[in-house]
Amino acid sequence: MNALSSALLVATLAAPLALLAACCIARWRTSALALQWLAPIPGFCVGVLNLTAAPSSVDLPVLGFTLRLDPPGALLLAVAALLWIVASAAVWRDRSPDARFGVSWLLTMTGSLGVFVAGDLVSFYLSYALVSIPAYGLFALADDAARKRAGAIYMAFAIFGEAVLLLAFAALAAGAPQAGARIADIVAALPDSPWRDATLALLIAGFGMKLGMVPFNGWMPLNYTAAPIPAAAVLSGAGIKAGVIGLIRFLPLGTPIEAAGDALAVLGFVSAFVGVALGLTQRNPKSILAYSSISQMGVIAAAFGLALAGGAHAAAQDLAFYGANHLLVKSALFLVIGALAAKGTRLRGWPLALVGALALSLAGVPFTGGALAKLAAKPQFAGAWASGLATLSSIGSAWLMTHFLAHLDNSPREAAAETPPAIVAIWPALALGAILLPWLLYSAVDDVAKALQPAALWDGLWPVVLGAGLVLAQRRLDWRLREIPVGDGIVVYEAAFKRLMTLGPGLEAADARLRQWPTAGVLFLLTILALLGAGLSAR
Amino acid sequence: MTPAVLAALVGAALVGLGLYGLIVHPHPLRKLLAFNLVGSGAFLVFGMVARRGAAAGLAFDPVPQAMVITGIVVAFAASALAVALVLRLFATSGRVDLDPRVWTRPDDDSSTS
Amino acid sequence: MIDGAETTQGGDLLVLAVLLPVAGIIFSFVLGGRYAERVSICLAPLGLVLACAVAAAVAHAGKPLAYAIGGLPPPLGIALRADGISATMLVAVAIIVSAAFLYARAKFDTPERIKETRSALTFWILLQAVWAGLTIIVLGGDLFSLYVALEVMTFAAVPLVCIDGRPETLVAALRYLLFALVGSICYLLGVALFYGSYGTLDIALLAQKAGPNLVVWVAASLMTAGLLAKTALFPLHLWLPPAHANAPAAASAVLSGLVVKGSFFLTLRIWFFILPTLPAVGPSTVLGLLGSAAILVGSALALRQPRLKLLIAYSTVAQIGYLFLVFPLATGAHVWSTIGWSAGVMQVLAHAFAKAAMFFSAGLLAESLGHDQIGRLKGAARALPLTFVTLGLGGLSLMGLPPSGGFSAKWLMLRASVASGQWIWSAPVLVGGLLAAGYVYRILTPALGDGEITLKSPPQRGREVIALALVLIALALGFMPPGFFDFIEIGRPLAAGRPA
Amino acid sequence: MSIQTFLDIALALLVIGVAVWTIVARDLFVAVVAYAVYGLFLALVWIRMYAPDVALTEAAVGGGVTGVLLVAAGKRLDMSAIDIDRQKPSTTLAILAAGCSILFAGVLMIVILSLPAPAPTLAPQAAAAASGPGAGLGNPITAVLMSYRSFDTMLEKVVLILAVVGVWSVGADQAWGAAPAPFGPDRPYDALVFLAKALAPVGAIIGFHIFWTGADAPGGAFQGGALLAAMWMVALMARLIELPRIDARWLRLALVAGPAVFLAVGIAGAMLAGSFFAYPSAFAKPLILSIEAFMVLSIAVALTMLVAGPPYRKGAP
Amino acid sequence: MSTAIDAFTIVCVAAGVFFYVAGTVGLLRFPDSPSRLHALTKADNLGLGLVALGLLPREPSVLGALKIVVIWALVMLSGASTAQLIGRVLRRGRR
Repeated sequence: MNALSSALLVATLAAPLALLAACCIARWRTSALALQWLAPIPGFCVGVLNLTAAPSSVDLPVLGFTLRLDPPGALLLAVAALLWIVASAAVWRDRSPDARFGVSWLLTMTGSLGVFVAGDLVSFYLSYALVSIPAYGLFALADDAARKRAGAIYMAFAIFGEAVLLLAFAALAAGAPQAGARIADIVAALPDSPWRDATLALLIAGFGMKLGMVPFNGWMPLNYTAAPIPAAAVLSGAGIKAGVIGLIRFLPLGTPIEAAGDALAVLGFVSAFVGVALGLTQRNPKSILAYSSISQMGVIAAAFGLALAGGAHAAAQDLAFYGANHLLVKSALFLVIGALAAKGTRLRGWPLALVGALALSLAGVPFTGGALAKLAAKPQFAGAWASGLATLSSIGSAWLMTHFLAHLDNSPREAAAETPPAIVAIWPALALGAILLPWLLYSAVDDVAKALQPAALWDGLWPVVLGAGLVLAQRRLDWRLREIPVGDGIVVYEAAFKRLMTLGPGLEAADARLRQWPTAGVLFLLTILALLGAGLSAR
Repeated sequence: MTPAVLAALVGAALVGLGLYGLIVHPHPLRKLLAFNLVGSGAFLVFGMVARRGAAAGLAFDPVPQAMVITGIVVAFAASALAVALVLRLFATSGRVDLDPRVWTRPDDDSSTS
Repeated sequence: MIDGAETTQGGDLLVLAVLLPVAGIIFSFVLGGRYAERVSICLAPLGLVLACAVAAAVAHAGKPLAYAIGGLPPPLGIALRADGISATMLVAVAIIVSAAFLYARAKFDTPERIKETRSALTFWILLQAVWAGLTIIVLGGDLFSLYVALEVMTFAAVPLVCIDGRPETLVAALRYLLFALVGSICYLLGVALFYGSYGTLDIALLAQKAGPNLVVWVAASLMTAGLLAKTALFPLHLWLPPAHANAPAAASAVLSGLVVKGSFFLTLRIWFFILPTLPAVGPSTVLGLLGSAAILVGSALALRQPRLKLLIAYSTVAQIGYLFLVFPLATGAHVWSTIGWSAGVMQVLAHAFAKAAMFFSAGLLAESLGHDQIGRLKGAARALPLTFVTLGLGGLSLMGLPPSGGFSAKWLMLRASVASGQWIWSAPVLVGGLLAAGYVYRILTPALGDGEITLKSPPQRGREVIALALVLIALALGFMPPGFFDFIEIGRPLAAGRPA
Repeated sequence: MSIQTFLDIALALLVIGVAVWTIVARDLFVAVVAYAVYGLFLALVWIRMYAPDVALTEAAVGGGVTGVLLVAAGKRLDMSAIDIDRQKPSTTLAILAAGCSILFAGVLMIVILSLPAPAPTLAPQAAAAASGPGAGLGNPITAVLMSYRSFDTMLEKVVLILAVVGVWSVGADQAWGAAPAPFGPDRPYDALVFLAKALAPVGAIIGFHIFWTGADAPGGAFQGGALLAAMWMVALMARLIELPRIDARWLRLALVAGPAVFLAVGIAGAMLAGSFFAYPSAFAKPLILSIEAFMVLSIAVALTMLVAGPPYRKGAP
Repeated sequence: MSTAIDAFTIVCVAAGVFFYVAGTVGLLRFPDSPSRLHALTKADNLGLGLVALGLLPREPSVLGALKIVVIWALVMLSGASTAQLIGRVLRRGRR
């Protein structure tokens, strides 16, 4: 661990925090926000530096935090930082949004970079909260019913996830009383903690919410359709990866744990397919992308589950790569939607090819990053069933992405306005970068040559062709799926919530009753007697 | 059964009686009377403790008795404060209900600060 | 087990800490007028210094300080004691009271040309009295002195509630007074029973003598219930919301942040210092259940309050509930009871600072907007940024999000509940957090949204800063070093003899 | 069964009876009067418990002054009782309350009967101390109050001051600085005037006497102070003298005199006798007596002002 | 000698008790308030007076005797004036 990278590691958090501090002073606020594209640079550098280096960690004195960076973390950190740099630069180059948006953006960025470098429970939880909660300010503050609803639902899930994770972490800590606060030590002690299964269940539930896994998927499409293009890009790209890094950090991948692993795998596959199925019913490209995220994260989760069941330690790095690829592609796609909407011209020729390649990269079409991602995840899907399902899922995503391409032109009206001109100008570069960058990074995982072998190419190709064919067939048969309202299952939760709210007046009445003097007096005497009875019965 | 113990039993009865009155009487002044009953009941228990502690030529243990004297004065101060509040309440609003429903004002703009 | 018989090094500090505010009351009363304010402002820093000195002395000695008043040791005499937790409380009290003094200057100053005004004189005297009462409560070593201290606190708190003289505040004060009086009488009965069966009221001596028998159980239940009535633990909270919501902000902050903690502190004294060895699973469970009910009901009702100060008051009802989870989580000598204890203390401190700050902000908000209707806060955050930063950060601590004392408290509670195998207690903690998020969301979302607000009076930077300082302390509590948690164990029975 | 026991039981029944009366009386004012009577009977009970000091205090403060306070209040609140009685709790609740109270009282009685024997006591130490180094007073109670529990005693004076502040604080803003409302009518009855003229001086003398003997015999600052307060009130009712303005310097000084002197001596003790609130054994007794003298003043003034209520000015809301 | 004192005490106290009883009966049986008042005042002044008189010779010290007299005087004083006040109230009530 050389001094440079440890300094950078600290700077990864210090830089955005410094800008935040600057925002407290009204005079400096605007310039601080305009400069925030600089903040992720240290993170990017340290990420690139440590792509293959041994895990390295720094202890921050007063705060008691530990920063730790290992190859999987470095990989995700580098890519996420890159995304933040590009997005922030673009957004603040042409238009300067108001302070609320800016500060929320900065906070989210801080958390998003923080989760990858956090080395102890508290700092991880803190970063995780930062990446989840301030995101509200990126899309829900506008005076607009739909957005408010999306925001409220997002908030509910975020806070609920936080609570579940908090309990999970408490269980972790209680399971390893001697281990201190370092995540690595605590997780190492997890397999023989007395509350192992409960802890794993809580962890999976907590991160599952972030990953939009069924049945916690509803908020994601709502959020991405409500969010302005740049926000949607960073949230779908970087924000969501907090869940991936969470699984990487907290699942004890070293030792095989059958039950939990299989459960996670099943959940993952379910949401992989549900995501595709629901996505196919959508018309708005933003929500199609959202559902594809659900499906992609499902695949990752499934892979994690199999890895956990198989005790495959190496899986962390591979799946980090898978996540990194999804990060690049998905954010690029969102930006492209905006760019094309701004251009407004009908898509044909090489742009179409480019966008198509980018979209289908998620399905693993050859020579795209997706192919590499698929290759990286392959070892986890070794089993007969698993490989079959994996193939099926890539067929599904091919189908979904082609469906996406077919609906590129009916993106929402405001999309054009939301997209910064800079993005509109350079979108082909972004797309190309998203396709090719993984090839540079793949060396951190494995030998690139493997991806170019005919077998691999064929493996990549035929599901895509099949998926695309399905769309064409759909067109030919004019078989249109009935559009399901964005957020599908969420209505159920909303109804339940409304039902819960109806309890309020009753509760108030009861309280008014309790607070009348005679009732309170009797309760006082009963309290005395209850305490006494409890005490005497204990003897 | 010594007079002291008898007195303490009376005290216990007074406590119960007072608590009952405190609960059922809506009028604050009646509550105050009841409270004073409870108080004197408690003091009687103290008195018994003092009397049982008679030793070394003293007919009583002075420590609890000293406490009772302090207690009586404190109880009086409390009554005075309560009476002042009740009278002021009656003077300003013409009523003395303690029932929250009488006083809840759904949209209360005169928020203090 | 300490024996408080003889005075220890640095014991005089304790007496000074008590006499300072008492002297303040006397001087303020005699000099009257604007001198009351000046006296308070002068004494506050001294008190803070004394409190820190006490804490330093305890930390340095590594064991509690004691002082036998008049050189006459218990049982016949009275002793003052300062152990880890009381030293901590002492500092917290000094800080918050000083903040309240500074905050209140703007509202309760005596204008020139007027010799003396009702509200100013009484406010300053009574606030010092609250300070005195709390100081004695945390330092007192004799159950009867503690009774008198409780009364000092009540007699000071009640008039503070109705200092602006509106009928509804008078009712609130009256309800508070009567219910508190019932509480003190029950406490007094318990004291009588303790004396009757052990011939002493000194906490340390009682701890040596008291064992599980009928009289002790009855005495303990009586005292506990009496203190619950003063702490306003659900379902005995009838007086709290109107009282805390109607008092002047400076007073509300002290009432909500400190005064309810005073009586709670005495319940801790009873169960953890006098009767630590009792098989108190039953009572702790009862207290835990009441606490859980308080958390759920209080938070749920806070979600429905139309006025900001009422909302904050109900959130106090809920936060008090958290305090009582310490009983199931820290009773007995277990590996985990240290965690539970730390959690309880942390919750006391975190809530004290956060809640005080929030009441300060609510007061400023009401002064600037002329109302504190939550429904009409649209866009207020842009008009009063600092106030809402404070409200938001305070809410952060109430929700239990890091970095904040509230987070550490909940985090420790959850750990204790898991480690002790009592998962059940983690439910109220988590649900309470969710509901808290709900009501903080209710305040902040409209305020952050767009909307035009016309201020009746401009924001007062100085007072906003005071509130902000307090809330920053609440956040800083999230970074307490391990040494702090050893410090609050000083002088706690069983803390030593616990299995590692 | 001796005649004594019969008397005790009769007295007990009497006290309970009057107590029940205060609770069940339909009319507010009747209840108040019943309470005043109750206070006097209670004093007798205290006599029977060999607690003459408490009996004096109860008669003077518990019965007398509290009686005056409540009677005065009851007279002014008579109207308020009319509309409020419809707020009586539901029968079930009342029954529940009764049940709980009875259960509670029962538990208390059981506990009282099961207190350990022989009873623990501090009497020996107190007896030794009262004549010993600590104080040198004949009356152990005064010794305890003024020496061993001087801390409590001082705090309790602070409580009195706070109560006064609290009572004043509920006055009207415009009335601040004025005197409390007068006790009696503007033109008092001649009989009352005569009574006051005749009684007040004698009563005052007796008050001082009680305080003075308090050092060695039953009596002391409280009892004496309460009696003085009562005499002052009589004089006030007869309008022989008027109440002082609440911002009168002498009044404030008189109110804090007791605790202030107490505080001063206590702090001086730290320097002279080596410990806060310790008396140099040489002049323990004179010191205590002087403190008590000031306390008598403070108590008398405080009790009177507490009964007198907040400042009052015609036309102030 | 002592027997004479005893006899004196017994007689006086007995007489005093008699007046008390008479007064109480009057208080209970008389038709209207003034006459009740009349009975009452007579009873306690005279009754208490006799009791005090009976106890006087048993008091060893002069101071003690003086105390008894003072008590009697005080009760008479308060009794008389209370009767006055009540009477006044009654008269106002009648008008």
